[in-house]
Amino acid sequence: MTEDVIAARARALAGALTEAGFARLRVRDGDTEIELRRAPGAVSGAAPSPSSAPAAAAAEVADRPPERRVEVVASDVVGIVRLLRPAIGEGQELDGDRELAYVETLGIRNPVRSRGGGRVSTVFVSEGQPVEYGQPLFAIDR
Amino acid sequence: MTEDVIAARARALAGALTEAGFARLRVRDGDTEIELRRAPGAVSGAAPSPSSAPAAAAAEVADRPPERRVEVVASDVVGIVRLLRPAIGEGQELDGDRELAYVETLGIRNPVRSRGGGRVSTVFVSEGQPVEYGQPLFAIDR
Amino acid sequence: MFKKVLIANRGEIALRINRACHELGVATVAIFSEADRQSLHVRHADEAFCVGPGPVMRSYLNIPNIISAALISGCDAIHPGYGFLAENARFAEIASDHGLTFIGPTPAVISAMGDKATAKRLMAEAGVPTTPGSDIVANVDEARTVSAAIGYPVLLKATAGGGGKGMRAVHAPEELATAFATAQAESEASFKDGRLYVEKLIVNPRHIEVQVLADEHGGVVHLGERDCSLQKPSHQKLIEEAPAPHLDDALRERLHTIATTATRAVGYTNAGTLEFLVTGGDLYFMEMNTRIQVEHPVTELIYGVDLVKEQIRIAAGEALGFTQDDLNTHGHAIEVRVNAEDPNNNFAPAAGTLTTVVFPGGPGVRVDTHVYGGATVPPFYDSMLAKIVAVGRTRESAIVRMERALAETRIEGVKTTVDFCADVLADPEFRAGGVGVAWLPAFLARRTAAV
Amino acid sequence: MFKKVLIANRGEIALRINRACHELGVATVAIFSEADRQSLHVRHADEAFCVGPGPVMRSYLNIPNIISAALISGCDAIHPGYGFLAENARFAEIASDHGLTFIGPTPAVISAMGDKATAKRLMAEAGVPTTPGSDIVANVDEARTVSAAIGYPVLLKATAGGGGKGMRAVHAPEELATAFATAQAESEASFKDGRLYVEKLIVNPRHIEVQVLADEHGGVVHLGERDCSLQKPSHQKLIEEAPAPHLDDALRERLHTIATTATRAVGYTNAGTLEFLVTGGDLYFMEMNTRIQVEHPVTELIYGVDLVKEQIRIAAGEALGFTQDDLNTHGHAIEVRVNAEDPNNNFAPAAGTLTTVVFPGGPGVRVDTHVYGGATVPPFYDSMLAKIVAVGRTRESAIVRMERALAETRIEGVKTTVDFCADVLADPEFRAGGVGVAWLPAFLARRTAAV
Repeated sequence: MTEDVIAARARALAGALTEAGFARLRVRDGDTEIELRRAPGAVSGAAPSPSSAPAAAAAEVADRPPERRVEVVASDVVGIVRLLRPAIGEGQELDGDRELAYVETLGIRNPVRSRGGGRVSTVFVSEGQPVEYGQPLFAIDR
Repeated sequence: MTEDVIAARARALAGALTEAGFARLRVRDGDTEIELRRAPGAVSGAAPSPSSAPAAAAAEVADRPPERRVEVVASDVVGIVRLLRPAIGEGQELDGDRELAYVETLGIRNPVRSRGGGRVSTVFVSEGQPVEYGQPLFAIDR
Repeated sequence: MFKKVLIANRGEIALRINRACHELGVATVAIFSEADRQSLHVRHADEAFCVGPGPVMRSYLNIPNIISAALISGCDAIHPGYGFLAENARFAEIASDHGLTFIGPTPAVISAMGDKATAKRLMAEAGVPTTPGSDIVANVDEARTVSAAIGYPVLLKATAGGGGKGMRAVHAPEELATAFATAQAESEASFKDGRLYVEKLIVNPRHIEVQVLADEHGGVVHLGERDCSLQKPSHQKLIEEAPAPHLDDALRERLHTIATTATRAVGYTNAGTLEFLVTGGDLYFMEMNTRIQVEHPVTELIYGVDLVKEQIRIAAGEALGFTQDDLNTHGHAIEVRVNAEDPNNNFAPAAGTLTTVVFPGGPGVRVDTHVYGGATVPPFYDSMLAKIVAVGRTRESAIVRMERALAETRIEGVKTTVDFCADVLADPEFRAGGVGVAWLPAFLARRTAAV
Repeated sequence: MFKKVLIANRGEIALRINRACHELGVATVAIFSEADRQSLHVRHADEAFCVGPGPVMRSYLNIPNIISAALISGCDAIHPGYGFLAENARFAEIASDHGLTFIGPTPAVISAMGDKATAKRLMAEAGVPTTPGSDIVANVDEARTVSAAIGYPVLLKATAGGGGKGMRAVHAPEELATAFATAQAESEASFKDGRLYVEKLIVNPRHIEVQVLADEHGGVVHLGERDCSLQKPSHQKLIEEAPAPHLDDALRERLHTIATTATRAVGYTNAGTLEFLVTGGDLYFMEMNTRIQVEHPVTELIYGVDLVKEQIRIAAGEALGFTQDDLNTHGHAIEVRVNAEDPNNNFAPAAGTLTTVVFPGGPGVRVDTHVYGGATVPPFYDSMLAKIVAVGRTRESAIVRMERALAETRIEGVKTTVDFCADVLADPEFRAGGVGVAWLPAFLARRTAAV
């Protein structure tokens, strides 16, 4: 699967996951298995306001073979993407949880974090790009 | 299959047959096979008026096992059933093509014929009953 | 009022009549062919009779079975809708012979108006302007003499005609013989009546028709005019509106007056429509349709009158509950016919299963339809799936409302006229208003060339 | 006029606003939760932003994400619809702070009318009759003194209240302490505001409300009244009509005059509704809703005015295009709310997939809906699937038309209020007209007992 397909499928599955009210969803399709887990904090209506909600919703996608785990970091706000300077690029190795970018909403900078180490396999967005809730920002090979 | 079921299925299939514009339709369902053939004269719009149309539409239904052929004779007009005196009854043996009843439409008596011999297994209608086009009148075991 | 009415039709008009009956507290009996068993018009009626297989000759035109269904079910009246048996005087007569009220004018009037040459003569006698032309011409020589006198171009028309069949335009004397033979043969084949007459060909007129209601006590009113100039190359109407845009007030009033005068003159009763060709300041009577028209809702929306209920009330012997002075209009209405047709392929009709059906809603939008998601479109009948009608305070607001209504419409499974009609609505010439009958074929040609 | 409007809502009202915008030539931006990705309101808008997951706190009430979507997409205005943020003064203020026009009254007016005790005081000052009662009572002792003065039965009401929450009827002094504690706790939990006031309990009044429009140039008109007395035991409206049947002419005129006077007095702008309790010849102001109401179509159908377009025009600074004298009504309109609820089980809401959806059509019927065959009903939101509205020349003809419209309606996959509402329409007491708010719960109890 290409990264585009991963992103598209992850988003579609995330929608289905939310609608169904489940925390985990696994789909096998030929050689490929995609597994999505709801980010631990992103539970129904528990957070009083989105800015205090936990870090971005996560969509984990596993392709096999080969044994590879791709995690998609998505935006949990509507806003404008602000990349770091220098920007995190594709291929970049992350040695643990770190900031990848901000999404700016009404002047507030909402940090986007990697929540773990790995290699940035795809950057879905560019500087200044508007993003909606749930829009994939980065894919990370764990 | 009971006669009721035969009649209901025959009518449903007759509708499908007409809609599809085919002359023959065979449906297998478990042990039972139902075959319908359009009556030879009952072709699309060929007859200028229904009273000059050929004899009633026929639906042949075959149940196996046991080897049994049931043919349903249906009305091809809208009218009132007039049974013969004495009326053809269930169990009656027919030694060839003969009149079974009339359907009266605007004062005209449209004969209903058996189109062959056999044993009358079911009489679906009673004297004076209103019937619509395609309504089963008799079932005949050939 | 009637106790029970048999609806001798199918599709949206059968539903329309069913609605009117139920709102009047009248029970209904539907008829259906085997191909229409699952149709909404069957489901909504109080009773329903299968009258034959799919082909119309054996079902919806099967007079004995239809009359028999009415008698068996204890009906006291029959509403014919439009098409099928609606303008069949013999059917009206047979119904009457069996004690059933035919909801429409008398057989004599249906018959007179159904014969185009007779209708034209009667109208001319009543002082209605008619297209210069002849009575029935016996042969091609007579046609040649008459055509020379009228002046080319002329139209050869079948007296039994309708829907453009048995009609040929002749632009010069040398075309006449061939055209005569073709029109005669076509008319003979279509109507079993090869008689023709000659008429002056009016180039690119507007098709404007006037709705009338006449009760059996001498009450006659008109409900204004409809502009039906947007017709496919086959002369079938596609988009209609009321009132007619850019019509000179004096001409509009003349149309209305002529319509009511003519209605009285021919002893007309029930709902009827007089069709005129209008060009410049001139108007010519074309024909009178002795039934409810497909496009009647545009009139209903601006007059606030339920024409089908009025038909039933009139047939039940009631006097009109209003006079001409009581009637007034609000705004402008437009109708789009959603047909299962491919506009990119000569409007070839399409049959199949409708996988998705979403109709528009909200303010000022009316939908008349018999289809739904999962419904099948049988191959035997008219291809119209729905009429979408929009009303607004002005013509522009009605058009804009129609545009958003078409944008909301989603029909999948067969090709439809929805997108094509949206393109028509967006065209500046249509938007300006008042185009003639040649406009839509020209627009179609331009659009096809652009694709 | 605005260039682009963000519609901060979902469901049928989001579609309703989308229609008004498109008919005004204004582009639209929809917002949606992840549970509404397939909704028609998303499909019909020019742009759409996902603003959060299904639960409303994180999506349709997510002010930063909604305002951000409006700014990113270049909107110049926000229409809040009803519910959600429609009466949130803070949201209106934040929109304004970001240069977005909030389509509604000013934050100050929203805030004043949102606080029930303040609204009542302001109205009383403007000479509007209000229910005998108190300002905010500090504690149960004060409530006891006030109640004794007013005379039992009384109502304890939350000043921040709405939808019956934080409200308790008290029939005798000994019930007061418990009721006070419960109402206070409920109000605190629901609105984070436990302040209560006391009001005379009017037994079985009619709920009659008056629609007003006010522009920013001093133009104020009313568009008559609606009778919303048919309410579920939860006080939610189920069937509404306009005009109110059997209302004394003098009382009707008094309602209208009071409504416009009060509208001017509080400096109201945009569309608003003043709700009154009416009993015998008396009327009492209840509250003012500073937004479009669910039941606005019944008014639109008899006045021929598009209220949502008027809201947008007013917010864009336009003066009303008509005066009170230009407005007049035609006929009678009735609305039925089709909810995904089980009337045989306390109207318990139902979620699921709609396997079959067929809505009624034809003359005099309007359908506002966001659902279609195959659509899912998410569990997070209001259970209303559609509003069916019927208009007729008289109340009886509107009811008959609604009966046939409901008979045409087929919704499968979830339980709905369709059949229950048909039973209500058939009831002789409803048919006679003018029932009070206690009627429907009593009808429900009778019906349940009969089953």
